[in-house]
Amino acid sequence: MAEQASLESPVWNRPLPDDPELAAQVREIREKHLLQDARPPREVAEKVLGPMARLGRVFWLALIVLGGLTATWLATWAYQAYQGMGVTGLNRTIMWAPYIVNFVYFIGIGHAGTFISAALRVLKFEWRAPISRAAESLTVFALLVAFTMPLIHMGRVWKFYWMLPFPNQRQLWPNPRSPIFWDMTAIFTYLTCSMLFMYLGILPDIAIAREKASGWRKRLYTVLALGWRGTDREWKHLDTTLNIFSYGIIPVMFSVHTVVSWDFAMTLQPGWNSSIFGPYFVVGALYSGVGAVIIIMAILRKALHLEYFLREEHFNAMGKFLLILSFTWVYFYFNDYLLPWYHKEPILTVIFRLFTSGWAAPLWFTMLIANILIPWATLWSRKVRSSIPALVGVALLVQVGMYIERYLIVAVTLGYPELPFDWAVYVPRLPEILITLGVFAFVVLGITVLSRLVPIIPIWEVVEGQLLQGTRRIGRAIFPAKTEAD
Amino acid sequence: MSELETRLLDRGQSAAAAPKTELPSHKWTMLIDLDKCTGCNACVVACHVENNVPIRSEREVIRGHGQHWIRIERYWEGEGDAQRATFLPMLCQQCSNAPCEPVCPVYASVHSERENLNLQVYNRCVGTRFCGNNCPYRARQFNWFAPQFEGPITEMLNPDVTVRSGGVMEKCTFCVQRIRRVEEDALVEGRPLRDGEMVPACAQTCPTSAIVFGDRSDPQSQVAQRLGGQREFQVLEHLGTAPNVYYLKAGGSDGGAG
Amino acid sequence: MTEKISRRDFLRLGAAGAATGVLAGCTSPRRWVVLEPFVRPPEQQVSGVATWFATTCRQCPAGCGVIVRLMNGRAVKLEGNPEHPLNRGKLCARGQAGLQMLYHPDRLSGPLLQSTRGSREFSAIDWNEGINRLFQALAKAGPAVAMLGGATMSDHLFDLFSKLLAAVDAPPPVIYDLYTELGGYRMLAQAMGQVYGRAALPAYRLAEADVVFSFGAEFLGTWTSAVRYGVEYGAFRSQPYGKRGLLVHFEPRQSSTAVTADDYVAIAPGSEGLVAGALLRLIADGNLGLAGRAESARGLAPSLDVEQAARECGLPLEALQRLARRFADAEHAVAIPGGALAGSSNGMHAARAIEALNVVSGNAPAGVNTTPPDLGLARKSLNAFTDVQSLIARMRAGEVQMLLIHSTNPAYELPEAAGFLEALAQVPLVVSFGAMVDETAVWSDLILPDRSYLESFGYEVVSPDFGSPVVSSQQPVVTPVFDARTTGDVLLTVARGIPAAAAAMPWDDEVDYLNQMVAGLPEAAYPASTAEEKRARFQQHGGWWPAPAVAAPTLRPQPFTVTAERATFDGNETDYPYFLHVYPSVLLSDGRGASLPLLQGVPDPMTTIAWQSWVELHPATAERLEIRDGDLLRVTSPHGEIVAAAYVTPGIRPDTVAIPAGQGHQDLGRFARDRGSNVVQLLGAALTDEGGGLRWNGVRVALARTGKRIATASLESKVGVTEGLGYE
Amino acid sequence: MFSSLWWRVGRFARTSPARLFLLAGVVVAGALALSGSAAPAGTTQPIAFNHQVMVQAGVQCLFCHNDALRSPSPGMPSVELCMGCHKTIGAGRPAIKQLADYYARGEPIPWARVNYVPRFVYFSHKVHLTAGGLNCENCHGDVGHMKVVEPVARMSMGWCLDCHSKQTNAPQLRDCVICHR
Repeated sequence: MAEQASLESPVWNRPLPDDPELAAQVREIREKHLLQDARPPREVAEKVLGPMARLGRVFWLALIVLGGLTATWLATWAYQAYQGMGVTGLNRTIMWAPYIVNFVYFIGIGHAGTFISAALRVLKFEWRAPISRAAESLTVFALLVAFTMPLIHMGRVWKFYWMLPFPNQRQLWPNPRSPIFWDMTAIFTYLTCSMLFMYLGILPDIAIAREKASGWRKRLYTVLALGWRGTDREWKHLDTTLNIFSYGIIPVMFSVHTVVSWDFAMTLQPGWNSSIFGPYFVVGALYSGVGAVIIIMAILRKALHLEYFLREEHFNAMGKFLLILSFTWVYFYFNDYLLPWYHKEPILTVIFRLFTSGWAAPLWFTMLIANILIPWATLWSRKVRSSIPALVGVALLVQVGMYIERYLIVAVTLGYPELPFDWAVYVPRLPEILITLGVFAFVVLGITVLSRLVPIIPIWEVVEGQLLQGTRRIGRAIFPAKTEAD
Repeated sequence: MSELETRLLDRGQSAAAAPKTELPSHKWTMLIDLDKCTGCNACVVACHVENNVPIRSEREVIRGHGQHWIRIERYWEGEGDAQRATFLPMLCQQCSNAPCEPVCPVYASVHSERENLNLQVYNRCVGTRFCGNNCPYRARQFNWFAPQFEGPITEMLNPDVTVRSGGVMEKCTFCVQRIRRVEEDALVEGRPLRDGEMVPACAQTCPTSAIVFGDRSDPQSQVAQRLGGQREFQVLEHLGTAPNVYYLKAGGSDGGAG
Repeated sequence: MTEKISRRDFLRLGAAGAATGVLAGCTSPRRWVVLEPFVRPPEQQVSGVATWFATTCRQCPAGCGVIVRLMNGRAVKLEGNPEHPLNRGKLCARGQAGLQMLYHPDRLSGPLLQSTRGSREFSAIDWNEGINRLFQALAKAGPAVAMLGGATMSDHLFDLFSKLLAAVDAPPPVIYDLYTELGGYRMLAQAMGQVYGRAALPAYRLAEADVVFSFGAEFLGTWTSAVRYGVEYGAFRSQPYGKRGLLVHFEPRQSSTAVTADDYVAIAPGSEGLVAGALLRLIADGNLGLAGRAESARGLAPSLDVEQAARECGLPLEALQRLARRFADAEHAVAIPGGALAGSSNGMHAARAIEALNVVSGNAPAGVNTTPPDLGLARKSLNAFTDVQSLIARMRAGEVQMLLIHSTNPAYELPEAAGFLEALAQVPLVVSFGAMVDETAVWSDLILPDRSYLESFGYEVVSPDFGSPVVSSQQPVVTPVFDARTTGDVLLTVARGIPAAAAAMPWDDEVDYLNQMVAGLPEAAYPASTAEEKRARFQQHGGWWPAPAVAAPTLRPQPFTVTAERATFDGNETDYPYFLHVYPSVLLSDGRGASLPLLQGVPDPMTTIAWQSWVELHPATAERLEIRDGDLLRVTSPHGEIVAAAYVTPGIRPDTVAIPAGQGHQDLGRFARDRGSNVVQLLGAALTDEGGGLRWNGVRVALARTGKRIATASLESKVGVTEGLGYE
Repeated sequence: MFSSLWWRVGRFARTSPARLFLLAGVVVAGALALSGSAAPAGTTQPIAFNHQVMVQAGVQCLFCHNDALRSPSPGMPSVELCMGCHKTIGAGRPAIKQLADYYARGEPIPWARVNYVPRFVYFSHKVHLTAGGLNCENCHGDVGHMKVVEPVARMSMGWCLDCHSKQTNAPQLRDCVICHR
């Protein structure tokens, strides 16, 4: 494909206009927009594949630290499974907390990846091209972690397969009335789709890497490329498949977090059994997810020197996203408080007081500041949106805020059942803390390793995008525009 | 019995088809008269002994892992120095419309259509604790650790009741092992159950007979007779869980002195 | 009976059962599980089918009948004996926990010898040597032998002990323990003696009563026969509509009895007598109530200023007047003396004053008026604290060569001021018969562990009896779990070596003795023709009782005077600002229950605290001293100090703090050791004005924060139950 | 060598994705196949007891397992019961000598279980034999022709349910409370 393009007027050496003023405009456009700033495909590929193979000291250090934390996670899990759930801070009133908080949180950030790549693909936002794969990898690893959480949380994890539908001599099946059953189903579907979606997208790039690489990488890519040769037929199939996935995955994504919200919405626990939980959880998930993607983008940009690909325009756009999602989330969140405040159901009033003036007040206000105050105060300004450190700072705050928000819902609200005799407070103990740290580490570790194994920037999408981009002159001004397809 | 023995003794290969005994189903109901409950804890200890409920150590109790199938909830009524304690024995309410049942992914918490009880099938439980969260009475007890019965104490374990392992949810069963025992006897003797034949450990020992137990579907039974009075109420009735445990309000004071 | 299973088989059975029992649960099946049949099957033993045996509960002195459920030779459940006239099939928490007495992991197997007292270094010896040592010591000591026993000691054992001591011309056993002291058993009996001319423990019939005034008697928790009172209370509450009984309870602290009362009056500590006196006065002066009441009241009412009395008791005069009218108008009104008044200096006065109310309403208590037919059975009579003091004096003077201790724990139960341990040092040989190493056993030289009450024979003449005399039978329900030996047999063996004793105790073992005794009993409620059948039925039915409850002759009260005495307290108000209210824990009673996890681990009804001991404070007190739940407080009395955790509760007077008895053991097994603190250490050895009882309700205390805290092991959510939904 | 294996797999897979999935399928299938559980194996008993001989001698099941009609458990014959006959019958044989020794030592014979249901399953012989109208053979097979008794069925939940589902009052007999408590 690159070859065909290069026959006549290859985009990467289109001459600048002679008029210096216009030339300046074109130059500006080119450095602003990645897709305008076309380079020869080989060079583009090199920009991705080059750093990928160079494993510096920082990488190995990160690998050791994160790997260590991950190992601690697994060890702690083994310890907990051997000793019993009693090693956690859970008690007879609050039987869920730490792991379910993580579960909801990771499902949440799992959302953004597919949202960005699938939804934006459907909406034909070309600029998304360099972001999509990082986002997808976040989805995959976040979901993997989220999937383990209910298992870690189980009293007898070695019997987990009883929750799966398979024919057995007991003549017993899982209970379709239980939200947990649908959790498993939805997450499993979502995980599978996301993995396939990502893998398909990677195929052509793997093939490119295969040609360039040597040694074990060569063998690895040979296997992974599944014999991709880049024939028109293959491209056609790939394109259709990706489209089908993009359309198919979006409803799945919405279903997943709605189903997760049922774990709470379908109970009798005051503060949980609210009909708004479905959409509210979905939006919250996207909110934290987009924030997470911003952070991952920044890290990768630094670690793999992707300044060429990830530019101000991308961070700016993501910033806008974050702001919009923040508005939406706030709308749902306060809906969830307005009604209780209005109808004054006793326990809900207790919980409300607890948040506003009780021992949970510090948490609650931190959450409000991190989720509402700061994003609203900063993200409106382009300066903040386009300065990477600032934006990452905000995104981190959003992570903290959203984690606390889930903590308040799961670990605190649950402490206030109908009968006051049973009220309780949950205090985390070492195992939960270690496991939580471990899973965070695992997600980062996964992305780090993946970014070194496969091109984390979709080369072919970038090149394709660049080929389709051009400029159009109207009077004395030049605008970025699609070139008429040749 | 003799013809039965002959049948068994001739070792006839073709098993005679089972006699068509239609097993009756029951509405087991517990009635707790708060006017008589003195908070003496006899029911609690009796329950522990009958059902092999482990006693948790001080450390565990402090961490909120105390484990009792029936407990005496003590509330305070009134203001200032006029405050008076009241006792509310709390146990699994055996809801007809139980919140714990639909949420269990593996049918460990199931409804027995036959006995109209919430069953907890311990060996099926995987320990998601969803049922425990969803029980507004917090009547379900989780085995945070495997139970420990030290030395010869193992010998007083009731062989009719499963000893639960760690990571399993458990709860009051209305002494289902006793229910089954009397039912099996009745079945073998080919007679209906008698009222008062089935008594759970707590009701059996209650010195003031504050706890009354029986089959509501039998209009002659003591519970059926005593239901529907002025003082009757159910805990958290508004949630629509339709418990099978009924309470009778305490008679109350005539405006006390001092 | 079960004696037919050889111990070995039983243990194997047990072992197999235990193994599977524990592996059971939800673990996967094991192919190697072994089936072990009996070698010789015991009679009425169908594997997998329960067998029941009737015996008597010995967790407290009351003597309820129990039936024990056995599965494959293992006792798995205790239930009340439905035939038994006392408890009628019911049982209390302590009774239910009895099985752990039997299967307690810290029970002693075989006799122990302690080289140096208090060292806790015991060396095991075999039974022959143990019994020999006892015999030689006994022969050597002769009349210089003393015996200290507890009220839960079976009557047959008491008989054997007394016979043995008599044979060596030693003074009779001294029967004393904290439980009966806190219950005021002896004091009340004395009071009854003065009022009705027969010193017996009273039993109040609540079933037909329409008004009950309880003066501190926690008869629904621990007092005398809590189970029977529970049964009575149940009937009392379920009287036909409109006649539902009214219960009024006077106590400085809300006990579970106070909670169930219709009216609870938080009176000042030690003022029970004053209230009763004032009520009498009001009935007399106001000419209240049914015909004749005022007259008889006039004869009894003490001279006192009612208004001042009301002020001292801490309740408004009009309330007092209303209560007086209530009592006088009720046709079947009952007043119950008990609880803390037994330990007050003015206890006897109070008891008389309260009993006077019964005289006024014409309801004499049961138990006193039943004159049981001569059963030819010996029965314990409780001794007063003074008797213990004189015993201690003899010990200190070196007049005691050998001290036998059975089913009481003086080292734990007696206040330090009594000087028991110092005196003990003067005794050359101390023999303990405890089944476990308790505080006293640690200070003894020889331990000959007795069997638990579920493994041994015996009888108990029930007291208090509610109208009809009852002899409750005790029999082994399982083959002994440990290599313990019944003290009865030990004594009989020893007696053979002493001519005088051998003559007085001609039985070859305690079963023989028991059979002789039972043979002498008159006709029982159940048919029994031959002597053989009589014995069998005695054990099968769980005791002896006459067919129809003998109609009680109406008692003639003796002439007696009621005086309004004030209670005196050690410690002045400035240094020791708070009254100390001591009460027996509903679960641990006087501390003997502390060894059982079942009683330790079950939350106390009023505080929902398990495994710990605590000081109950009024919120005002807590606020003044800035105390929160769980703060470790140093509680100081003129006689000693303890450290205990605070529990703030509205259920107590601001001028009073309450501490339950029962915790603070140094020994008594792994479950009791080193938990909480022993309230007895705060008490002095002072006596009550009359009757020579221990004045355990006569101490004031001071509180100070130690700065340390512990986490309270309570089941409740304090925030939830105190603030509840109003939580803001 | 390992890397060359990878190479082959790679080549195998490269030709078409379908083959790779096939590969995966084979692996999964193998795993599932292995996960199936085997039927209980034979058990060695402390004494070489021969049911066949007893039955042919005309001894009925209920003579030794005499609790079966009155108790949930069938009851293992006490050593005394065995000796009742074998004091005289076959006294000389080695197996009987073993028996006699156990009796002399007053030790129970540690028979190994043959038919097993887990401890959390409450099966009542009494009910199945009386109200259930079953015979011993229905579950234990023709013990009369077994020298060494072997289970004829793997007594799993499904096995119980198969029979319970056939009964007229199946819905009630399928209730969990029937076996689990």
